[in-house]
Amino acid sequence: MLNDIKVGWRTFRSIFKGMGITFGHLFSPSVTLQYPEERMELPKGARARLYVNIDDCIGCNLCARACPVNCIDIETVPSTADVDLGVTSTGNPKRFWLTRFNIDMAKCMYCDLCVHPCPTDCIYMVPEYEYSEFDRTNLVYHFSNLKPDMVASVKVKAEIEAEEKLKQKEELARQKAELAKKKAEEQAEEAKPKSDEPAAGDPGKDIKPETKPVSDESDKDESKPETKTEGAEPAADETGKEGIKPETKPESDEPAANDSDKEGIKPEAKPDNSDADSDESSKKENGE
Amino acid sequence: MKNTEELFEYLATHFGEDLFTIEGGDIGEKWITIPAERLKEVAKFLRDDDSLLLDMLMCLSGVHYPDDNELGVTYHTHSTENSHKLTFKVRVSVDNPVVPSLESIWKTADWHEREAYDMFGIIFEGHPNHTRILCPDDWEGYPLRKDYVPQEFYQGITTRE
Amino acid sequence: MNLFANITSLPSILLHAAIPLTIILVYALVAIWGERKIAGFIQDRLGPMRVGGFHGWAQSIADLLKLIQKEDIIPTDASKFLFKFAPFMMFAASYAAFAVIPFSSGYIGSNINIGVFYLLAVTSLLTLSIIMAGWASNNKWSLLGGMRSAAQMVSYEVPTIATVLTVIVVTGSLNLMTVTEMQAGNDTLGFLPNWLILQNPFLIVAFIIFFISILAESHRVPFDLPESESELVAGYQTEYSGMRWAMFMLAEYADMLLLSLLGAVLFFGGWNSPFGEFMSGPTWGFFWFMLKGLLLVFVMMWIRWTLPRYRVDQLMHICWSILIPLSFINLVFVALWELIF
Amino acid sequence: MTTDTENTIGKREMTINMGPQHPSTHGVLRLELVLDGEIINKVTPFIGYLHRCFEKYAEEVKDYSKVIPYTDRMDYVSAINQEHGYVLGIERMLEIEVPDRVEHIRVIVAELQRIASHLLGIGAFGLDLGAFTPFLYCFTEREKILDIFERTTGARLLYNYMAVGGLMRDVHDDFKKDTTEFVKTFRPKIKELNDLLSYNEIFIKRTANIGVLPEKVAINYAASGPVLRGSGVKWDLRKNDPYSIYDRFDFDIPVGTGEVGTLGDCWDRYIVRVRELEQSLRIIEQAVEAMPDEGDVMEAIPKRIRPKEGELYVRTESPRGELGYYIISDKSANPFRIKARTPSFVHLSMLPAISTGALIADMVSIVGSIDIVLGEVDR
Repeated sequence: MLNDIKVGWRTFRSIFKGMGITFGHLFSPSVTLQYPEERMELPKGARARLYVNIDDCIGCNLCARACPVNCIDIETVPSTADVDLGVTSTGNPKRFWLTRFNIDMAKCMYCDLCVHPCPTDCIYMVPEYEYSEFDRTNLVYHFSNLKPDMVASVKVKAEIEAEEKLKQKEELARQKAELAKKKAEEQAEEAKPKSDEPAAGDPGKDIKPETKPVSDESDKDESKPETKTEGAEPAADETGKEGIKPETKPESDEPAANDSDKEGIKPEAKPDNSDADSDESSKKENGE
Repeated sequence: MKNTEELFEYLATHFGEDLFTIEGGDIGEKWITIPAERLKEVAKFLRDDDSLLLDMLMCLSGVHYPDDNELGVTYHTHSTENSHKLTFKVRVSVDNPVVPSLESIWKTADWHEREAYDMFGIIFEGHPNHTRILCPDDWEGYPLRKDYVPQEFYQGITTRE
Repeated sequence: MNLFANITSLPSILLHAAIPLTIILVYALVAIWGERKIAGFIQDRLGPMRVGGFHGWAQSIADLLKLIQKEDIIPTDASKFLFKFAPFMMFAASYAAFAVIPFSSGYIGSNINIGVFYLLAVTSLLTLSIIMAGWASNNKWSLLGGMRSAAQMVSYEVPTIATVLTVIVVTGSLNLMTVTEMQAGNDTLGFLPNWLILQNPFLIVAFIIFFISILAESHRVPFDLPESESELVAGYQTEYSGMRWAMFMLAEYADMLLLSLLGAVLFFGGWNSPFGEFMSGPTWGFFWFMLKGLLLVFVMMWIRWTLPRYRVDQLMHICWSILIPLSFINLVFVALWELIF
Repeated sequence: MTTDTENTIGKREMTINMGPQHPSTHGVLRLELVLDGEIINKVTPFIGYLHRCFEKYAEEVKDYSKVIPYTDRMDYVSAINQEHGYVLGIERMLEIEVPDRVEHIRVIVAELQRIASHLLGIGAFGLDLGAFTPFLYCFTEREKILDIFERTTGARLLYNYMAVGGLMRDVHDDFKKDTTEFVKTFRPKIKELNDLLSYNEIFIKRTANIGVLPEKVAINYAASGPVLRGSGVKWDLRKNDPYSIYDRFDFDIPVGTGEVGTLGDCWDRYIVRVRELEQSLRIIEQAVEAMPDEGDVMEAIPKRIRPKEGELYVRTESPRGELGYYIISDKSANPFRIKARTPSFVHLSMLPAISTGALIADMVSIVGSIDIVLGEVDR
């Protein structure tokens, strides 16, 4: 019985001490934030939503490749020689039309891996967290600002350009082949068989000039639109790094939805909800 | 506090030179591969021998080696008393992947072995409750094998688009 | 035996029935909102702020409206009648007991001379309705919850009755009105109001035991085993939804008020004002009485948001091997004290 | 009368499913309890409800650094410690030296995350036993830590803050000020928590002598972290197998002593976590002072991660116990196999051993005391 009384006394003491603490908290100020009236402003570097400053984008596709969930979808068309696309704010020359630049914010996991490799720092995260939608397709943000007809004309021009380049290349290859044959005959006459064949890298491998910048990320200054030129990497890792070759996607049937180019400081990249027509959504001030 | 070489020598003296071979990649730890038949006996010795006392099985992981068509189990053990570590492996062929269960020696092996069975299809004979642990019981195939292709449907739900 | 002799006084019966009902309903709405506010402030947050403007005063009315339009689900092969009847019986039990509570010198439901005895008899119906609810909803969890709460309530009625007995030993009468009248005036030790708790030191011990057991009686933490959400999901209330569940909540709060008011009457001088003659009278009496009752209710809520809860067997151990022997020993001491002084 | 009916009449057992939606099982875990009245005869945990194939994905991804956001999602309550383990493993494989400033920031951020994770563990444990208010006091403190994380890493729960060889971004400018201020305001709160919950007699009655885990069984089940230390084994990887720069700081390891009940009961595991809060504060204070100000956190990040052939088992002390990564690399950019050895998986396998014969209400406190997170169990 004595033990029970001792336990009872300890119980009362600890209960009263606990109640003292909670009574103290009765008057301490509350930490609640009344949401719609008092908002929580996110700090500067908060990772809340992706935003792409499309004018600075050179279509290098490093962000699409770095994304673990592949939620960035870019379609680029090489710009033809006659058109000069100008230079990005960081001095990189722009050589591609960005016919489609979609980021599916529903799939994005805010891991910030796409922001680091970007040579022109045009993709970054904006501390804005009120962008929920009723329809999930609205969360697919279209950042490219080319109108559908512009996209079509650019593609046609690019096709023509590509054929010309192809013809030139074949001609070049033929000449080289003849040269090599002549040289081979001369050597045959000297009855000393030459052992080496013509150097590797025969040009016929790639028909369409792939829009592949030199894949050395750190090389910031220029992105030669030549075919893939590998550094000293052994071919073995070819598949490893080139896994997602961003060559032009098969023509997707729906015309690239354009709009939602964003001027002004506050990025309002509000997608139009239907892919079919692309009128400006109400928030944009600069109608067509 | 012995380092791994001394441990291997100590084991070699005890079990004879030919029992296992010491291997290791360019980086990381060295390990020994023990044939499956003598695994239980060696494991018991590792735990009970008073100069080893490897009483904690840190991690038991199944591995699939597609190129030489084998399934392996890696055991990482360490001793809380003399805090040294030992890694040993067992390799079995894919078509009869039977490995003696070490559940009676280290209790933690119970769930790890069930997970290895669930993910790789390694059969642990002598395991008290040899069922799948993560995937549903009627799931076909062993997900973590390199050549694994998920089944088309699972009870009406498409599991591969 | 003319049943309808006092048919003419039907309206007055209805009036007498309506007064405690309005008190309970108004109190229940305020108490539910109050509990959420107190819980909020104790936990450094605000509690309901939105509904109805300032500090969300209309929150519980909104809840009531929500619960009314909820679908009325009765589990399959539950025994329909018992399932439907349990919540109403529970509310009826505590509502009936309000008849003998002396709200103020001017008003008491029925001034019967076996007031306390009637009150304790009627409240034991609660246990019955909880078992009924637990068994009728045909669900393992509610069965377990029902069993537990039945055991708890039956065992905690014993210390409640024992402590009430100690007070009756002092007052000598079961009629709550006379009990309150005995505690009028304030001349104990000069200025103190002569409430019963100040008359006899052992009555303080009796009050502590009484308070603990009414906590257990009305399923409040640390004794809220039956519907301890973390173990039995929601105890006997698991299968109830909508208005039936609201009835359970109402019954729980009514029971809480009833037992606090009983405590106020027995120990803190009912409707007597603490300053003797000053501010006393029928209306002031009602104010003081409700104030004491609500103060006890506040302490119950305060305890709820501070303490963890006991396990079933610990709860029984406390009741049977500590509270009951202590309350009977206390009875002896109170009687001795009365004898000497 | 066949024997069958005889034993059923004698043993009126009832099988109940606790979970997977049960409010007190910390996530999607199903416990099948075979009850004889209130007493539990047999417990069988069923897991796999939150299995997201972390190990399969780690092999599919094209790059070691792309696995890091997925290590966060295993034990989402202590994401930084999961990254810390993985990143240390890869750095040890590539034999990269990380600048001192990065090491210090990593230790501070890891210890802050340990406090936040323990606060959730302690709060949820109290909540299971009915104490609602300490849960909210713990969360108010936890929010302060999450604010610091938000200003530093940009995210509140899953940070992807550590990169192989450094950090994704440097700390925000008044990081030191915020951290020291947090340490100052948090210390008295631990004492308040102790008064309100730890030494509350009802709490002690609910947790003492329940779910006793003897030392031998704990080691055999490879328990680790507060669960092992609760049983009196002085084993903390930060001291016994020091990684990163933990050997530069002096802090001691709280161990269960059987103060209120027997050694290794629920209360001991709980009080070890509460006392670890104090030790983490000490580490943070020393690390904040010793943190060098200059040094770029991103200089040692390699452009392409391609470790040499080999395998490695790296283990770190996450708030729940020993978190190990067994990484096998076959010289290509893809990881060949990454096995994550998570403490909650091991602690949950111990549940049947320590809870037979307990009551249902004890089952809740046992599950609460081993503080499991289902994301980590199912991976």
